[in-house]
Amino acid sequence: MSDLDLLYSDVEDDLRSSVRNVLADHCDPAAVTAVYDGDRSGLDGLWKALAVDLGLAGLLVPEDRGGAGASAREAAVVLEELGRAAAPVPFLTSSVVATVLLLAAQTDLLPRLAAGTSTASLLVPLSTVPDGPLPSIRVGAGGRLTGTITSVAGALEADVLLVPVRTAAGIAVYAVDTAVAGVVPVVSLDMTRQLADVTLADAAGELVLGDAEHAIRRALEAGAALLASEQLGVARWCLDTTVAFLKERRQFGRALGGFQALKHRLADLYTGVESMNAAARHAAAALAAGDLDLPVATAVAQAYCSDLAVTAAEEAVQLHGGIGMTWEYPVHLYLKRAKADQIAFGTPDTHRARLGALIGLDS
Amino acid sequence: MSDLDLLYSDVEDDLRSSVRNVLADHCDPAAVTAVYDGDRSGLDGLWKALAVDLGLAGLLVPEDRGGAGASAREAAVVLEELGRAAAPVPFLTSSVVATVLLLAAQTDLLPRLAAGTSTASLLVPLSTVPDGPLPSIRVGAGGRLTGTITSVAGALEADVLLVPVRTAAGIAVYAVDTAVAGVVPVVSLDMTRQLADVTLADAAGELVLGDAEHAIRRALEAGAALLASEQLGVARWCLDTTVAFLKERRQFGRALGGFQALKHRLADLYTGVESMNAAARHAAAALAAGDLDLPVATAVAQAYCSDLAVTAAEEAVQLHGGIGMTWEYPVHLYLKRAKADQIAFGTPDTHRARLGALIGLDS
Amino acid sequence: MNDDLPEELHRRVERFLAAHDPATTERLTWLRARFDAGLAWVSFPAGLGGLGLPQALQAEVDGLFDDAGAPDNRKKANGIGLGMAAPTILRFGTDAQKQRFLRPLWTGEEIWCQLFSEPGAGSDLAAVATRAVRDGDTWVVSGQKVWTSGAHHARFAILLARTNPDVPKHGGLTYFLCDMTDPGVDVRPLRQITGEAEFNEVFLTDVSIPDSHRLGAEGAGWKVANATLNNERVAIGGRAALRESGMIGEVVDTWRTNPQRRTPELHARLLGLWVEAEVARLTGQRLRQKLALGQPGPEGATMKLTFARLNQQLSGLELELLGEDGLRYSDWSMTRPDKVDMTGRDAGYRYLRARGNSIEGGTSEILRNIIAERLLGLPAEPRVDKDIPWKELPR
Amino acid sequence: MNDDLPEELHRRVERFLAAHDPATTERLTWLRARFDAGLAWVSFPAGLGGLGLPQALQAEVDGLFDDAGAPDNRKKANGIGLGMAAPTILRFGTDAQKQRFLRPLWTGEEIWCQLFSEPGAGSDLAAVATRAVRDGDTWVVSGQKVWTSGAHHARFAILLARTNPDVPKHGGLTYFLCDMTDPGVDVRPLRQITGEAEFNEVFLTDVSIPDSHRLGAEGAGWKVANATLNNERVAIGGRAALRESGMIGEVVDTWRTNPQRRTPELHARLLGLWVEAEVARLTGQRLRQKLALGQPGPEGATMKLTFARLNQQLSGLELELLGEDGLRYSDWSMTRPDKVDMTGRDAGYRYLRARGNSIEGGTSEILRNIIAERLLGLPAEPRVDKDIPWKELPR
Repeated sequence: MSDLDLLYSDVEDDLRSSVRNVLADHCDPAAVTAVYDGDRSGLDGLWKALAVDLGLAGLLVPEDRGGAGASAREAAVVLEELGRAAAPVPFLTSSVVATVLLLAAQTDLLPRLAAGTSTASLLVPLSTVPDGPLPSIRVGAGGRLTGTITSVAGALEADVLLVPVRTAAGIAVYAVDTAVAGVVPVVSLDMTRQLADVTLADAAGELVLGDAEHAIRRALEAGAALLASEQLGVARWCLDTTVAFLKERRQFGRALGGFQALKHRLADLYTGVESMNAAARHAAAALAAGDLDLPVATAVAQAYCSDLAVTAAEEAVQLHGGIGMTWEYPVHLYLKRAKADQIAFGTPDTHRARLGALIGLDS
Repeated sequence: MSDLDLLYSDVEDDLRSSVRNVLADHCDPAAVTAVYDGDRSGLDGLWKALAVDLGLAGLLVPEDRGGAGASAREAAVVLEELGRAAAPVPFLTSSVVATVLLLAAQTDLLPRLAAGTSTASLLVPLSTVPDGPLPSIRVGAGGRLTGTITSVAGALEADVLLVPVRTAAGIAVYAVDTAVAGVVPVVSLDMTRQLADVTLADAAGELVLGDAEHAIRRALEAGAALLASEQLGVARWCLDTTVAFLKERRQFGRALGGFQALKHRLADLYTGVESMNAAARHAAAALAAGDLDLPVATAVAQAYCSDLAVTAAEEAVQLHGGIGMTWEYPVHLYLKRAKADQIAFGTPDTHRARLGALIGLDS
Repeated sequence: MNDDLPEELHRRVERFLAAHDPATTERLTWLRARFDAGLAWVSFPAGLGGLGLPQALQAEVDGLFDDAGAPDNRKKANGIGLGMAAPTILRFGTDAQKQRFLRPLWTGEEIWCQLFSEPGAGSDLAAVATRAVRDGDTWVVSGQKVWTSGAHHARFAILLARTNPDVPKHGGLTYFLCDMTDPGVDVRPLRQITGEAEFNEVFLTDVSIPDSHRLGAEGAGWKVANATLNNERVAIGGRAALRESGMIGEVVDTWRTNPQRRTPELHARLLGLWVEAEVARLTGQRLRQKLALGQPGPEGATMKLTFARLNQQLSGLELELLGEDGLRYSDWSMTRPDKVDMTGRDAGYRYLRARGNSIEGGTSEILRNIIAERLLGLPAEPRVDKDIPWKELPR
Repeated sequence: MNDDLPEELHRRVERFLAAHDPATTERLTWLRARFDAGLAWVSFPAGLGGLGLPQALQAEVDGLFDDAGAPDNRKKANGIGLGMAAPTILRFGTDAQKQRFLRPLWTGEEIWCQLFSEPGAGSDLAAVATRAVRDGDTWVVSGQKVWTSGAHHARFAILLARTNPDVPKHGGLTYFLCDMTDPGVDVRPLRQITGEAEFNEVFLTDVSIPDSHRLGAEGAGWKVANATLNNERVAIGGRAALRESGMIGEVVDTWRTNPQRRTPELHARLLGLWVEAEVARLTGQRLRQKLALGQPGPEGATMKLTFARLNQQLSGLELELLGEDGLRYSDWSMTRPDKVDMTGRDAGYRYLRARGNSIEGGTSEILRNIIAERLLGLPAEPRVDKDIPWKELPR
């Protein structure tokens, strides 16, 4: 456990600017809100601009397999910005989780993901804990797959589903064309990462990885570790937007931001967000370094950042007053994202319990 | 579970005034602080004035057994005032716990306690939970008792120890003259309720009650239920004193009590103390009424009031600034009392866990 | 409990029921008769629906009528009318106003809403900018109101408007009773974070209000509005409750029916909130006992603070407890609910809706100011706008 | 880690150690030689104990000397001298002052204390009332200071006093270096809630301070004092820490050695605090990495806030965890500890002592103001005392 670098490099700062510029052009809050009413027309071109034009889809893929050969540190910066915009794109599900899984396989799917010409999703509920029980689909004669997995993130955007299948030898992963699966959209708490229930009925699948449990868990661990950076982005938006709002909003003849009770709450929130930054950065750095401490770093980051992002969003709603309760103003997008993120990859109490075992603090 | 009366009667208000007057005369904060240095000279006559002159020692004893025939509601009012003064007197240990235990026995000890001519203490650690494990002393030939019980409250003030003794038939209670026991004072976190380690070495005891477990537990339950009122008194003192201090204390050219961040914290504290009042009053009323809901009422009151009294004392220290950290200013007496009270009769988490079983909210 | 009801009142209810069988009497006829018999709100004066009896008897009279199958006077749809408009009209109204408004209000023939908050006047309600200009015997009112519940069903509104911009802001307000059918009133749904539109925005354009619908003196609007708001806060905090009712009941149900999702931490947190909910219930009970003895006060503010915080913590915990199911929502489509049922619908709705509990009817921040200043006597905030004419204030 | 240390510096340390064997050189001789070699605080200028190198190299130089068995320069007893007085003297001192004070300060020959706070000037430090009146080339100082740690060991003090009561309060202060052996200095122990007297009250009666011991310009005391306080906050927040060190380590030990006292709720709470302690450690690490890149700032205030809160929550939890043992204390008698060891003594001491963590060195309330105003740019509190001469302020 050496001291990992928790700051941002110049390259990472540049990457952040690029992502932020694309989001400013292609991810207007009103267009994001419209997805709650099923209208994605305002987001045309967003994913292509990120995945293909900026090359983010292949960020974690080595150059010799068609990607950018960057590390989890860069992916974390991207997720901070995506969280900041509550952007409805499958970066976490396809370019992180599915990609990390496929890094362990020899498959031509990976270059396609890296190029942004294909998008994949691991067929597990979004709430799956990295070391928790894994659902699995049954495999029948001729590799035909049958079963239902609920609340899958990224399935609606995917053209390929990566399906954990329980076999006699353990858990394998098959690739299934989304076109032959029954993908039913779920009315989700966070429609900016809309879930789907996926049913396979004797669907054709192609074996991608045989002894896959370790790879699946590593992919989920990567998802959990980097989700903390998304949560950081969500919280930063909430803090920055609330501070800006309270500097402008006047009541009782004064800017609300000058009232000491609110100042102190914002100071506490700032303190929390700075702490999130350290925790999220540490998890990303541990993942990038292949550090043995990664499970502890992930559990700490998830336990801390999940709750703090929710606190930040709840404070943002409260401190905006009635405006924060309206559909028109975007703060609710972040409340819903933060609350869903709290459950994604395991609730904070699950991560704290997991930590107890990792650090030898038994009940 | 009918709606118990949670207010104070005129009789109770009068009782409160009487107790408060005695405490104003006999329980100066400087004299209380001196007990930390082993000096009790400033408190001469305090217990006699309360126990005998006001007749509080016999409050819970029926008139036909030499007492005042009052109820737990009145005892609760007394404890509020004793908490408010952090008064170092054995009311809770002798006039509540020991007395409730002896109500189940036929013994001439009860009238002596009621008259204030004798003071008793139940020989258990102060931290004993009403339904938790009970320590017990061994009984040898001729009723000779042997063993050690640590951290007993009220033993230093008592001339009679009520000793739970494990016999073949269950738990019995023996009375032992303090003079034949080894009573070693303990340097206690709360010296206003100083503990002692008590060792009996072949000590003569007199059987007071045979099948006594139920009576012991009832006495401890009464102690826990009414401790909430003491905690309420502690918290009220902290709130009132802090509010008064902040109205006077000026910094930055303004009364500190006008700074909104502090106002909001005091508003939250006031809200908490009002809630304590309801919880403590409910436990006292349930005890007085012999209500079947008493265990729930006690667990709720202990879980809530234990923590809130600590919060009130901690806020009082903080909001007094440096002055709150000094030995000279009395707020530390309340911090120590509140923290020790939090552990007395079981910590709040113990009461919450106990509640889970009582209300069918299983883990 | 009927033992506590004075015998004479008990007999009066029985006589009324004997003469007006709820099963056979037409609904409105029955309700009007009950009003005229003084059995509507017994603490109101005779002739105005009451008998001048203690408020404490009301719940029991209602209970007797409920047991007899009495028709409902649209209590839930007319909460603002019954809880806020009626006591304010009773206290500040002219005889003519009381005669005109109280009976159809109580019977539910006329539903009321409240036109107080504005985009620029939320916590700082005295900053309302809606202008009312006198023109002979009428007032011409223009402005924008927000967070109006039930405006699309309401016949009348209690309205706060600025009649004098040349004096400091608290002094230039007047309180009106506004006819919502006036052509200048435009009610538009205000969609909120749950997806639905429980509230409205109300645009007022040259709305005519006769001076006879002014409640209280010109310029006295702030005082009258405060009386209304105190009623709101008591109403919110003052409900009787059973143990484990409301939000805690929902979460306890979820806990009991989802054993596979239980963890030790969630158990500990739920027990902690159970304790707090039970203490809040007892605090409400104690407050009602005080009120019954005629000791009302701003203590209700503490109940509303606690109620909001607990609803929020409990509904937040419920989603964590539900795990995967907590990621799912019922319906985002824009609907217009007739009433708010915090414990209905799904856990996600409860979570989102509960965020408003600490904003609507006085934010928790404003309530803390009230508690600190009125109950603890701490100094008021430094006010920069107290003595400046309203029109000169920066906005 | 030594790879990061520039080779030339590494060789310089080795040469020094070769020439000055710690095992055989007299303690003070060795320390003075190290100072004169520029290896005391490497970021200080040459001639003043340093080499003008980046501050980031200091820890490694110290490590090399520690490994070689170098004598201690009384770091723990002279925290105020090293952490607060020295950087302030370096920044604001005259050449003569730097030459006179820095070397004996660093070697520990002269211990320093701080005379800032007063009974009437705590959070509002600019309200200090201690008067300094010029009399030719000396200043005559009278007043009362509190919360002075180490005053009974100190040879010198940094002192804030009022030199001009006729101007608004921030402008009338001057900063002095005060000789604690002056006959007008009376140091009395200040007993605190732990029973001991870690701090002092210091009464100043006609203390003579030569004008050559004034630090910074007359009337510039507020600016100089702020520089000192910023150093204090960075010092508190900036320590390197190992995982599970400090207060969390104590509580974890208690947990591991008391299996019979474990409950699910306490487990959940301890895990929550473990996470927070680890995140605080990482936040400190990140802050130090920023500082090493020359990006210092008031962010250290967040660390102090967190450190105080965690110490308090952890030590409070520890007493609950100990149960019966938590009811017992070690010793109430009035002692004069040489240093504060928060994790030494018993759990009760830790609990009581930790209450001061959110008061000493800037209350948590003041730190929140600083964060809100300097880091978030929120408006300052309305100030009623900014433009009024100090002598006319109500007190």
